[in-house]
Amino acid sequence: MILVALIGILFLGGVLAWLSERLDSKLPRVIALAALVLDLLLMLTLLGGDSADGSWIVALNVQWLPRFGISFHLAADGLSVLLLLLTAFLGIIAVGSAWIEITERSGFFYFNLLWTLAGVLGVFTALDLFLFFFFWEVMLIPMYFIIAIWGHENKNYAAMKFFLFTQVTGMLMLVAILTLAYFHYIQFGFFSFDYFDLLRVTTSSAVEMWIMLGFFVAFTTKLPIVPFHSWLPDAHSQAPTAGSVILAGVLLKTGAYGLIRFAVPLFPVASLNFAPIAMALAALSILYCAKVAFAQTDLKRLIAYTSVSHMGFVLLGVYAWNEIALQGAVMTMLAHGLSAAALFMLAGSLQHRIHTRDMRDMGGFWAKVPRMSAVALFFSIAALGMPGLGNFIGEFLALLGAFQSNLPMTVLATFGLIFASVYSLWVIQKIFHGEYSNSKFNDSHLSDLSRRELAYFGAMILGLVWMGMYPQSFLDLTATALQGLLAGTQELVSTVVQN
Amino acid sequence: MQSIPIEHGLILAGILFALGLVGVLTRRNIVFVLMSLEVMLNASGLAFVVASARWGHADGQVMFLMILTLAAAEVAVGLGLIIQMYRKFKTVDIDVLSEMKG
Amino acid sequence: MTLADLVPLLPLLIVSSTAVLLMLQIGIRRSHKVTVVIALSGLLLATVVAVLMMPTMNQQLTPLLIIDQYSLFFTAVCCAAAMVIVILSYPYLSRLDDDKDEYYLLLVIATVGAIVMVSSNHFVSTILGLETLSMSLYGMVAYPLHSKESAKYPLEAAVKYLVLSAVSSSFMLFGMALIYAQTGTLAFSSLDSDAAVSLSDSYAIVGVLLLISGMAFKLSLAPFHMWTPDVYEGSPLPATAYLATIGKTAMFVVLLRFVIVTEALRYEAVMIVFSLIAVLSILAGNVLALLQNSLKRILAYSSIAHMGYLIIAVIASYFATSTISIEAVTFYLLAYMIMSLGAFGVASVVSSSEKEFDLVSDYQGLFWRDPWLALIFTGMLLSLAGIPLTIGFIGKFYLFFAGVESALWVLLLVLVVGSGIGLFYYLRIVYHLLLPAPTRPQFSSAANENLGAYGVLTILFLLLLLLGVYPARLMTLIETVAAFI
Amino acid sequence: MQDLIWLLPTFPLLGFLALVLTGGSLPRKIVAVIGAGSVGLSFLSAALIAAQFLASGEDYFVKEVWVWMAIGEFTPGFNFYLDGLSLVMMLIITGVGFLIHLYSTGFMVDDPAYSRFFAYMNLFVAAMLMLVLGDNLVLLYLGWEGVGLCSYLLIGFWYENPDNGYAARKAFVVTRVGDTAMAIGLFLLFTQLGTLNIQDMLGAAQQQWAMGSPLAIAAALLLLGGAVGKSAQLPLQTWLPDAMVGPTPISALIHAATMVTAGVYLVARTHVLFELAPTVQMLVAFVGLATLLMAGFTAMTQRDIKRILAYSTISQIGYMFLALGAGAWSAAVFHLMTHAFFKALLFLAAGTVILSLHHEHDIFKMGGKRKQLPVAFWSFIIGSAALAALPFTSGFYSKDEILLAALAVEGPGLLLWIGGVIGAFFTGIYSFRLVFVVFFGDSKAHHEAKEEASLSMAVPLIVLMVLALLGGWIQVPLDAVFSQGAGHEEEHVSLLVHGFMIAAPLMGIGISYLFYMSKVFDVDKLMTNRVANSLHRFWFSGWGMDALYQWIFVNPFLYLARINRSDLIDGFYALLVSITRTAHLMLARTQTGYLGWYALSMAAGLVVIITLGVML
Repeated sequence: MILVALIGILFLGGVLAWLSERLDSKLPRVIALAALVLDLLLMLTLLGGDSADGSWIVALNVQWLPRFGISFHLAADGLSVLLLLLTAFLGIIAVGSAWIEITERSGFFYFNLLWTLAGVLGVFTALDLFLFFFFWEVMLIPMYFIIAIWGHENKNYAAMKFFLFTQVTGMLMLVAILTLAYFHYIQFGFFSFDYFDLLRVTTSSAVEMWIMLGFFVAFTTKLPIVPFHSWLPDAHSQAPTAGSVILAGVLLKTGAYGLIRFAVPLFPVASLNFAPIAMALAALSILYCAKVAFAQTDLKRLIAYTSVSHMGFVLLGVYAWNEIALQGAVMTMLAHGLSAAALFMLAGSLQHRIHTRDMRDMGGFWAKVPRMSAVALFFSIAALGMPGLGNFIGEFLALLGAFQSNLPMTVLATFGLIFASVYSLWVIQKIFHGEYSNSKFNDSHLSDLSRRELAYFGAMILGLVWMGMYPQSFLDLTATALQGLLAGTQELVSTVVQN
Repeated sequence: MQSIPIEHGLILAGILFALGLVGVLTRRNIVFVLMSLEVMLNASGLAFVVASARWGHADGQVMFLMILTLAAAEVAVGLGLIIQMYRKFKTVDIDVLSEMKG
Repeated sequence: MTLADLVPLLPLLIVSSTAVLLMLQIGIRRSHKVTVVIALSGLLLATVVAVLMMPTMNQQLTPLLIIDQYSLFFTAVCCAAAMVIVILSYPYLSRLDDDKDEYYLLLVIATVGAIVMVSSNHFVSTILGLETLSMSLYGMVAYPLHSKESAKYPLEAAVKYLVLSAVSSSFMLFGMALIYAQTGTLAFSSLDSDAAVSLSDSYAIVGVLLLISGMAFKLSLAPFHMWTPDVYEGSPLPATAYLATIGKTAMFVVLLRFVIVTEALRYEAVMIVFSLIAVLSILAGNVLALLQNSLKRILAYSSIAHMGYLIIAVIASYFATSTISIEAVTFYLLAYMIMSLGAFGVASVVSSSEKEFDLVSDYQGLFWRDPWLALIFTGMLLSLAGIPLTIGFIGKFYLFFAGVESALWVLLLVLVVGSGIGLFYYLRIVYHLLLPAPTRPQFSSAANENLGAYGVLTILFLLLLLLGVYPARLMTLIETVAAFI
Repeated sequence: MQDLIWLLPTFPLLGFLALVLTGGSLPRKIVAVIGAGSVGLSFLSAALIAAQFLASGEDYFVKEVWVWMAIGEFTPGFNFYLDGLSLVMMLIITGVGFLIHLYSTGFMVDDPAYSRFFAYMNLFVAAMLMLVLGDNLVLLYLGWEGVGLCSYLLIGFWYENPDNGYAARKAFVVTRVGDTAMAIGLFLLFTQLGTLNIQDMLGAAQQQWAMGSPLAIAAALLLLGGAVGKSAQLPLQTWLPDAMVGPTPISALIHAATMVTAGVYLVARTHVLFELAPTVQMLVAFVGLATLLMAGFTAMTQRDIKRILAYSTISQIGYMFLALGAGAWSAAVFHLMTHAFFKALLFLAAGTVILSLHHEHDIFKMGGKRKQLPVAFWSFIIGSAALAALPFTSGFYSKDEILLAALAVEGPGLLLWIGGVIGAFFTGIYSFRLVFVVFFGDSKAHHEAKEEASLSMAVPLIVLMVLALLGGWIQVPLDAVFSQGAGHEEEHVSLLVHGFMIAAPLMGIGISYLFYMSKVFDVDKLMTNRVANSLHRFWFSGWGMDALYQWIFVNPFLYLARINRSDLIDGFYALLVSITRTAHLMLARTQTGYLGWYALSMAAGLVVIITLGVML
């Protein structure tokens, strides 16, 4: 029930926020913040409940559409809980970043923000594939609105591109889901979209591969991975800051979650056979996007490309499919969630101050805004995988695990560390070092970070350091869940191998 | 008595039908277009009659009567529209009715 | 023919007598209000009766009509839709400087035709219903002909519609003639697989194809789709709505019955033609709508595509073991009715017979000027695009499931591509709604003037959401209903 | 006391946090106290711990603080491992580090970003201590990257000048290349041996890997990659000379005394692996040899005082690698220590000179500083003597051991030894060339020099002078660490050998005297000779390595980046879009609006369908 509450609070809060705008334009942001904090508190009650046998902390399962054996089945294990927490945390951060940036139509803005997050929460907890798909789609429309209404100069194009990419690949996934459900019908004689029922379906390897690809394409488009990545730079560069935060911090993670929860466990054999290609794609997008990122002049585009590059480590870790690699993937999701979000917020606050994202116009800001520069330095360092910070843990574990299953691709991917240092330091050099000159922009509003900004950047810095210095607290949370997934696939693979 | 094989009747109907269709395609004058329509409708009527002759029951002929009324109605409405059209455009060339396109 | 035989006909009789009543009323004393009230009450009564009869009724009434749950279901749906359109027409016509009453008369008669069609399983009743429907539609399309500054080009639309649909009728008739000549029967039921004579040999198959072509025209399926945008654009908005919803639905029910009962898809030729039509319609429809600026034309083209989607389910019905594909068609027809009624409704609420607001740019910033109306509009468009939380998504889900069940992978791929393209133009409209409002808006919010229309749109919107989130009830109903076809 | 070993990195870390969080709002006095004081504290505790450890007579000591991450058998922790080797390293780091901090309080006194400087410095000391005290390779890697980061930050400390930024990035990226190799090495070690705890790993390696097994070779090679990067050995040495743009104390602390010798530490720490891979060990020796010769040649030609010292650092570390290659682990570490003393001394002295000349770096614009800067002068004399390994200086003993060890190597021993001696000869030349040019001759200083530096700068110099002189007698407690290491028992080498080793640097000094002091030979006349000239330019450019890398790696990368700025893959989707668009325009043209045409289309459709039907 608590899960329903979590989602419901956000849906309701969204509506309230929208209506409250009539009373006072400052009210919506307060309501949004309240709803998210309430959610976060509720989630904290889920912590520590992870039962040792890898089963589910909380679950709710009621009939929904009996004609197709569809049920309203929500459940959360350690993995879900961790991602729920990330979502709520970043949601709060996003509200913070929109606090003064969003002035017009704030009601509708927070409505969309909360509904997107509600959809994400649903994705992280749905255990009925129809329900999962339902939420998967639900989160898109509000995100489209956020980009299309509050975006920057080229918002229509960006929003449309975002929507088309995710929606079309989503339909492919729908076909895959339905095919899987139909095979379940053939095999067991009744319709069901329930995760656990579908886990039992066994099909011919060719069919399994095709269905798996359906999922894979949808998830890797969301992740995103080369060659399905090209919506991301546009979406990010056009979205308002809060939008970028949610997009980079949370929405991308739904793709990774989908891979871990559905794509591999449902189709272990196909995934096993497909792993080399997937890992090759991962290495490709790590290197390719790192290179493209280096070439960018638009700060937000650059960060967007680095996101794609980092998500490559996640894909690598997932398809290595051993505990170390999976933990690495999850840690990367968390750490990147924070670091990328923070970088986008920095880019946003810069744009908010000097109304440009073009790095060619910038330089020498350290002298003007030392605090902001220090924060930016910290997060770029985190992004290039400095040990002691979360990103390192994630990427190191992912690579360490992947090394055991696919040596050449892992070695290739490891070179990404070099590229990462190249672009991260380039950003620092271009914007914060060098001679300061305000010839290209009006710096009358170029002030250093405010208390509010310092507060949420500080929170994120603490988060990253925590992840980097004592990741155990996160690893323990997900351990049982991941081990359960691993065990499940192992026995499935073994049975298939016997047959 | 030697009855006409059904194919002949149908072929005749088919030819009429084709003629009517060609008429609709080629004619610019809307009056002729309506007449061609009549031809097409009656061609199918003929086909029905022929068929009912083959099976020796009345369904086909009932159908033909229906087609007659139907055609009459079509033409009635059609003529009404033609009058309106002539009022508006002072012509009965259907090609003036091409303001909506694309 | 005893009196008891009239009971199943009640809905039909009620609607027809409503028409008679309207004539009398017009003869006695013209009054827009009264006319509307009579029409509404008649249709409402018919709907209720149909719904009440539904659970028990299943009766072949004369060779011509089959009154079963399926036909009654669609009778109810059509009458309800007709009511909606009546309510929408009232404000639209209110400014028309001409007699308004005959319009409702035509509308009711058209509904009679529709009812006949949905309960027909015999060529004669098909033609009868079809022509009743079409004849009245000619009238409705051309209705604002006399008004000083008639909105668009009703005359042009009417002429085009009349000529072309007459051509298509003659296709159908000739086709029927050939089938009759081959098989000696005009009833669907006696053409099925275990009938003495097969459709496949010699000219009967040509007949079937002719018949299908005729039907394809009425459903504006490619390559018989060209009339659609022009007629939609030219007709007054409520008439367009009628044409797009009831006209299409009634025809599709006939098509479905014909195909299912006669199992026409046995024949490779028919199968191939259907597949071809489906693919062409989906692609042509969506591509043509891509950069349109006229709302009506966009909806026209999109209707082409939607009919194409439905054909996929029809094809699926042949391979399927379960009735899901039939349910898919049924559900999607209903869904399509709701969403296109809503879409046209929004347009007609802000328009009137003098001035129609048809350009996408007319609606710029509606979201900030009339949020509620804009929200309804957005809902309808997203539903047409098949986005969750709306009935359109459940419909798409049905279609996909039907396709998967029958393993029509190619068609499914086309469906995906088509919907992908479709997203673009629906979102394009939505985007215009979201833009900042222009300084001098084209039209002012009309909420206060025509509450009725707003109310009915609201109901449609709520239905859209309700059936999009919890369609379980409707699903079971449709499941039972679909068993009768 | 030993249990408090975690205090060592903690003090500087706290200092760092204090300085960062206050964000330069503190007065300089307090900043100085925090900055130098924190390191001083950790030096004190280090000294105490060292005393206690040596007294206890244990071989090693482990302090587990907390488990970092534990996944299956992968359980690296924040554990500190203390043995002779890490003891020496930690004393050098904290001791020399403290002196340099002290010096910096004076040197940086009029720099605006005073507290940022000390923040970075403290962070560096903390990271460096993690590096040498970590008991597992992951923790070592943490320190490893940490020092790299600090070196980047401090090289680019004066960020207004883009060149500094470039040098800093170059340093970081080039070392990152090595680090990446090292990371892969870690993956390999863990995958094969199932642990990254250094001692366990070494033990497992000895049991599982035969002598010269390919895995051992691979692992050793990958670790060597990391070491070569950090320690600026061929082929990754190019970053160090550019790194000299940073403030001089940085060059002393990071790029002379501590960080650049981390590579030596790594190899010594994992020497077991190298013993298992003799070929790689030999490679290490030759890398060292090649580097020390190359750097020696280059150093002779430089004009920038700090670049000269930088190249001399490279070549001295070359000696250490030579020692490592020769299996003389303790000799390498010993030289590491003495080098830390005298090279820090030289850099700091150079710092005073530069400061007194308002950041003038060109030695030929200096001269006659003997009178003005007595402290600096004596520092240079002693430092250069130790650098050139003149007898009785600390450098003499360490280098002596190295060369003997090199000679003792079977096979190419003699070759290595000759190379080493030649290197020593060059060392003599360039070190005293510097002394002669800067401190003797007539003063070419156009601007009047500042007076001798403040006390806070003088004291460290004096301390380091003592160490550089007498450091040779310190006994490094390494026997326990390298017990099984090829401890070369003192086999009798002929006096001739010793003679050569003593003579070589002296000859070098003599030659540089003839050139730069008595001007018997004229450098400029030599330069007129085309061969000599081109040689000079070749050496001056550091053997053209920079240009080479620019040409092989940098330019292609930039080119690729430039041509693909707007993501080619995106082009594919753009193509799809334009296809659909054209399709729309073409189809839209079929909607002519002419009734006849529509009817025709219907007829055509009918014909097609029927023919289709009849065909089938």
